[in-house]
Amino acid sequence: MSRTLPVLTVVAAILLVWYLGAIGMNAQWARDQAARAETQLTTSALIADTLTQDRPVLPAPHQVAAGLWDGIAGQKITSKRSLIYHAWVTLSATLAGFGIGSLAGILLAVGIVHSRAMDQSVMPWAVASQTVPILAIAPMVIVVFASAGVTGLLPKAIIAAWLSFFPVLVGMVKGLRTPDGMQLDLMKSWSASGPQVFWRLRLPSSLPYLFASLKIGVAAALVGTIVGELPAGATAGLGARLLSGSYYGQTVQIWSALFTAAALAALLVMLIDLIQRLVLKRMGLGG
Amino acid sequence: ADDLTLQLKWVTQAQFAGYYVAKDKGFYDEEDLNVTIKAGGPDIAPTQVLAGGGADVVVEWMPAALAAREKGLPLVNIAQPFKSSGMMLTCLKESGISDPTTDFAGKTLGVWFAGNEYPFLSWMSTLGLSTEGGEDGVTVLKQGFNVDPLLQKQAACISTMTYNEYGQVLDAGLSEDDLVTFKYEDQGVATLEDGLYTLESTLEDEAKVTALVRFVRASMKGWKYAEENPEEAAEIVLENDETGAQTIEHQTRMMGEIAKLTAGSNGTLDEADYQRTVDTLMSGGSDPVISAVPEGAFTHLITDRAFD
Amino acid sequence: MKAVLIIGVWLAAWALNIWLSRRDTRLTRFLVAAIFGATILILWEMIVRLYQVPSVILPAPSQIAASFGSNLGILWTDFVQTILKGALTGWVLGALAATLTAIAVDRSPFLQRGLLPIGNFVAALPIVGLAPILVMWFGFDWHSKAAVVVVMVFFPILVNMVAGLAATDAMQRDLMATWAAPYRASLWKMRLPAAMPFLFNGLKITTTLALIGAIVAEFFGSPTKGMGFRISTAVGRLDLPLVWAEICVAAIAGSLFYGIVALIEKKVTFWHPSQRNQRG
Amino acid sequence: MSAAVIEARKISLTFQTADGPVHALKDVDLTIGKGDFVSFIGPSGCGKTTFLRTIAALETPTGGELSVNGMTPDAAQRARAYGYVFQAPGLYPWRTISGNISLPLEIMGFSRSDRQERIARVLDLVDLAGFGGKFPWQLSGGMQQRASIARALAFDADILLMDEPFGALDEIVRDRLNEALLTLWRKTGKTIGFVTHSIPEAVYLSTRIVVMSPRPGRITKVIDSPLPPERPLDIRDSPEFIALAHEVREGLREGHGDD
Amino acid sequence: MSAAVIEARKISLTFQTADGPVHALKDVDLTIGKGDFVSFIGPSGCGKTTFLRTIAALETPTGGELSVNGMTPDAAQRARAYGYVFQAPGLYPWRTISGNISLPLEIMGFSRSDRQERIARVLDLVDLAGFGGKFPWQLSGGMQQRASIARALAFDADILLMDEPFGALDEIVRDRLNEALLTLWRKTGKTIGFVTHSIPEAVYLSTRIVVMSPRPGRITKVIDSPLPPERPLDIRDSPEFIALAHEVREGLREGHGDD
Ligand SMILES: Nc1ncnc2c1ncn2[C@@H]1O[C@H](COP(=O)(O)OP(=O)(O)OP(=O)(O)O)[C@@H](O)[C@H]1O
Ligand SMILES: Nc1ncnc2c1ncn2[C@@H]1O[C@H](COP(=O)(O)OP(=O)(O)OP(=O)(O)O)[C@@H](O)[C@H]1O
Ligand SMILES: Cc1ncc(C[n+]2csc(CCO)c2C)c(N)n1
Ligand SMILES: [Mg+2]
Ligand SMILES: [Mg+2]
Repeated sequence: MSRTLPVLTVVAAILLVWYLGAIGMNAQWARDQAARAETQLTTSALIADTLTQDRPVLPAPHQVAAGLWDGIAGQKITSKRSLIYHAWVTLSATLAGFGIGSLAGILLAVGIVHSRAMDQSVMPWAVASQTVPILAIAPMVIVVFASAGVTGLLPKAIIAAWLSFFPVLVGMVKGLRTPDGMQLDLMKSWSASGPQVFWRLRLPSSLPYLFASLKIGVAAALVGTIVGELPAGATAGLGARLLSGSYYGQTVQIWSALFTAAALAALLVMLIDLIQRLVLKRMGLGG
Repeated sequence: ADDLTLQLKWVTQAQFAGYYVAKDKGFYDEEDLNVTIKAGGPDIAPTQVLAGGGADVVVEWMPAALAAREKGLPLVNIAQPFKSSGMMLTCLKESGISDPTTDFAGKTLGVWFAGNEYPFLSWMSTLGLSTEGGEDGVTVLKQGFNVDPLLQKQAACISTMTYNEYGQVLDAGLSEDDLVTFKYEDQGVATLEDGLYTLESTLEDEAKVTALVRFVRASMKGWKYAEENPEEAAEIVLENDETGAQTIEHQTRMMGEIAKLTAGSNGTLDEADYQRTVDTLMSGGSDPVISAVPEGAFTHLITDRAFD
Repeated sequence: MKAVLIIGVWLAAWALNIWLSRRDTRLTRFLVAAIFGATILILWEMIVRLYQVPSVILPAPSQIAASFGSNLGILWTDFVQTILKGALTGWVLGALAATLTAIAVDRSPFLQRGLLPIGNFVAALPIVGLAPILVMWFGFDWHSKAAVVVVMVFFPILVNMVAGLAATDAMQRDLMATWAAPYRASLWKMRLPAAMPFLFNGLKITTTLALIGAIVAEFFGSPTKGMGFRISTAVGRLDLPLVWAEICVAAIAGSLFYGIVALIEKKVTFWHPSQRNQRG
Repeated sequence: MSAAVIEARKISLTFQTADGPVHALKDVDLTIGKGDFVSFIGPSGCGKTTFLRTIAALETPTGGELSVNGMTPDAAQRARAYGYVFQAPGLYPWRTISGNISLPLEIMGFSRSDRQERIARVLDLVDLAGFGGKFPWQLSGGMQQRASIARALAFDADILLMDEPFGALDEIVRDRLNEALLTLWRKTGKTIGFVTHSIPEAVYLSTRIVVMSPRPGRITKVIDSPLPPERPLDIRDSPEFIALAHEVREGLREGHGDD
Repeated sequence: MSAAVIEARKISLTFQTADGPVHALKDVDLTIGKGDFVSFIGPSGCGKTTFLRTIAALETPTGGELSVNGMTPDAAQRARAYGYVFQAPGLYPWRTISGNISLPLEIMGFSRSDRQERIARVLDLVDLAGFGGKFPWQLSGGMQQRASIARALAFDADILLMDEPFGALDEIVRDRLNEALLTLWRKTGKTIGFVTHSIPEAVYLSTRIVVMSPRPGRITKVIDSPLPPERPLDIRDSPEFIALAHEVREGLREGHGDD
């Protein structure tokens, strides 16, 4: 059984539910308007109205599609109305944050695997650090960084880094610890030095874990960036788009930004997946 | 040229047209200033930005500024481009509210927080209404970014600005006949909005002071230009909006409403308005917004020198 | 000079930790973590005091503690509103829904092929973006926060649970076949128990997600209580120590929440190799 | 040889894999009578496991005819005609030993009291009385494997299919279990199909030894054992035993291609 | 017996575990001479692996004295005095067969050309010439195990320590590797310590067989083999072989407690 048919079926089912939902959720407004205008709506007029409102509670799929199309293809990509422009703003901060976060995660993991003191002190607090609602204090973080002269892309990137370092840290610690006793003993029986064990055994064995957690990390970084943009007065980016859409009650704009963000996330994950395949294949681990 | 950073209270819109016009029309350049305008957002507290050194001047509402001053952050009003308050409470007629003194009890009211709740709290305490809900009080809903709570009937009334949210309510399809509005001005609880504030320490620096003098002069020139050319001002605002979400219709209308609020101010703070604001804030029964008469919370130093 | 003092304290604490970690007993392991945390607090306090950082930017731990102590009532109300009502309800509902869906997906290869690729797409969606929409749908009280949490935790748990239900090895499944076991029996007696470690993995990951979701959703509308509400209001009022006290509550609640789930996991999956330290 | 319990006629099985078809079994003919103890021996990949799984209806042959107890393998599976023991014990780690033995009984709907009685009996049979309350991972490999045999015995199927059940155990434990299995077989008269890699084990246990060869998997030799049913362990030093082992080894070598 | 290569005097090793101390070895005395092929046999848990690991300085004895090539085990490890082969091949999946063999050579700092020459030589020795470019998972289990032996041979240590190297392979492959190992040993004159569970394997390969018993692990019997160095596979049907196997089995049974 191939994937196409099931996926299409499920997509069709989702679209159906979505349309029904749009009709149901937007009907109240259509009826209220009719009542205010003291007219009666036929069922078909009601349905037609629910699917074409300017400020629907839930925009219909074709409205979102139109919004997406207009945002992506209907504008010059340098235009502030272009979703591609905003996606690019978000993407650059995401990548910067993801870079910082994964590097920090990897370095910490290396430290943790090699130093018992680091293992015992850092690990519990790394877990606790993730319970800090960074997303909730994102605006403050941005102000604090601004007061230290750090503005622009970097504060967002730091929030993104905060969210992405943890999965990378956990995955990498696990990965660096995968070599079993036998493999380590072999190294020992050859009197291998610490760096030799690291570069020739631990690092290669950890790569599959690293890639798996990089995928989680990059998605987390994207969420971090968007939230960093969201309430904190960023003027561009998908988060700002989401916010201004929400501020002006333009649900279609919110959903278009949301879908663009999801597509961006999917793209990033796919990209890492591709790199993973290439690397692991070269290493002979792809078979 | 002297560098100056201005932190706005909210996102780029015609509410701040004067500053954008001054920048675009080169009024700041004429004064040999290099002004950076930072847009705000729902959870940006301009006072905090100022304290952190992220800006030299901020646009802030006086209640928040005075409250921050009492908290130990020495904000000083250096100019007041807005003469009147644009804040009001917009209610659905069907909720049966017609008189604030009798009809609010037991209702849900939408309010902005993050430093914007002070005028509302003052008003409620003048009315003697608790904000903790219940039969005799009002239930307060922290209003999000938009007017949905009213459209979805989650609240009987929501906070709106004459120049922005009220228009959005109308845009959404409600007509003026469906609504009842209560302007803070009319209720006698108006407080000063959009003033320019800086830190006391900034005013001790003569170089900064002269820069601020030029800044205020150029900004007021911008405001007056905007009042006279609302369409052009709206377009300038639109060009400066990086989210690309604003529309020209909306901004033009907003500019029209804003002009009504800036009219009558040449930038100098009217001490009577100041006194009324302080009185309103201190009248708040058991829980006033400020508890002591502020000292040195404004100065005419800048405006005097600017408009000589 | 100030920097030397700060670095000195840090080095001293680190040396103490290295020395302690060599002992490696239960007590020292706890001590090492505690000393690490305490060092961070001390360094923070020192930096704030020595460099006179304004408290509207970064309050000192001592100020935060004082604010914590004097605002216990507020903190408790917010905790109940956000964590107990918003996060916990949403988490439980989300986990239940995800588990049931996972069973349906496991049962039907059609769904598995159709739903999972889409699930992966949705899982990558920045769910917080849904918060304004859900607040619009479910009202401004905790119900909308719970809804945000349901959506946030659903896919991580679903993905884990589907993997868990498939985690039985071929031999275990073949055994069931040799006994001609009907689906229900193999579900209850093999797949569900085998899936427990995976389910708990998902449950643990989502504890922090649940907190974050509930707090962030409050930015898009809330009654006048709740941790997200308090944080944004207090920032506006420049009451930063209160903001940090709320952050502390969130961190403590998050760690506790995680710890309790981990404890239940230990009880339920006692048989899993990761839980039985090296025996057998 | 008594009545046929398992009858295979020209059984073939081809797996379709990404690298093309794999002919795991080709034209396998075999009849196993009631009470036989039949060992399958052959190099890795010759189809021993596949053949056993085919009997158990875990695989479906692509050609030929197979009957178990006069039924199709599927029907025999539904009739719970056999117990199956894998190389690894395959105990469910979240159930105690008793719980594991109880599992197929629960599925087959035995009453609670019946279950308890059967569990006690089979635990006794495999010499594990007293260990019912332990979890699998608290026992040694040999004990786990005995528990898994107990589980296959608990519901009293006539046929016992065992795929290298003792492959992972050390020689001495293996000797013991071999002895115990032989005793059990004599006591119960079950029909046993037994896959092994060990020539001595095959010779020691079986009434018939089936030698297989790979690519494609087929039967190259079927050797009937002249040894008596009663077999003390040191029968393995007897000349008959050694001769038989030699014959099996020769049979293996003939069929064995290159590694 | 020639010059002592490994000398153990009253070696004891106790593991401290959560459930109290485990006496893995107690008062083990043994001398292994140059060129000896010594097999260790005994029930599971008797300390065979532990003893081999102690020689390799992978464990430190808690009592007694041990010298390898006249040095402490630690010094011998640093002098790269031995190659170690585990039960599983333990090849690194991200390196080819040549890459795997090359790994210890890289670590020990052999030059590139020297490495290539050695790799070619040992691949030849274990009959894997032409497979150097393959990845481990592209080879059968027996070939993988041969590669891991090649890896242990590549740096020409005098001593070869092997812990159940053929335990996971089928009988026929095992026979072949046993033959090959014997040839290799005769050709190179290495000293070999070899842990096994299989009595025939121990008897077939060794010049001396060390029988161990558990709790605490100690040596119960050391049997010198009367078999000649040249041993065709069918020597296993000879009366000497069978007698020797019998002796080992008896030795094992004596030492064996309850399971
Ligand atoms: N599910 C499957 N798909 C494809 N090929 C398979 C499958 N199962 C087994 N084979 C192939 O069929 C052949 C016979 O396998 P089988 O497992 O029956 O051998 P075996 O005799 O049991 O070997 P061993 O002694 O290693 O257990 C092998 O070549 C194997 O690779
Ligand atoms: N690292 C360790 N910690 C604690 N106990 C250990 C450790 N390693 C081995 N033991 C114990 O020491 C004893 C001897 O173990 P060892 O592995 O040497 O046995 P063995 O003879 O190699 O057994 P097998 O044939 O199963 O490989 C066993 O009881 C084992 O449980
Ligand atoms: C979440 C949030 N909502 C409203 C305001 C209040 N506010 C201050 S200026 C301004 C512009 C009016 O159009 C508004 C709405 C706020 N600060 N934060
Ligand atoms: Mg098999
Ligand atoms: Mg061992």
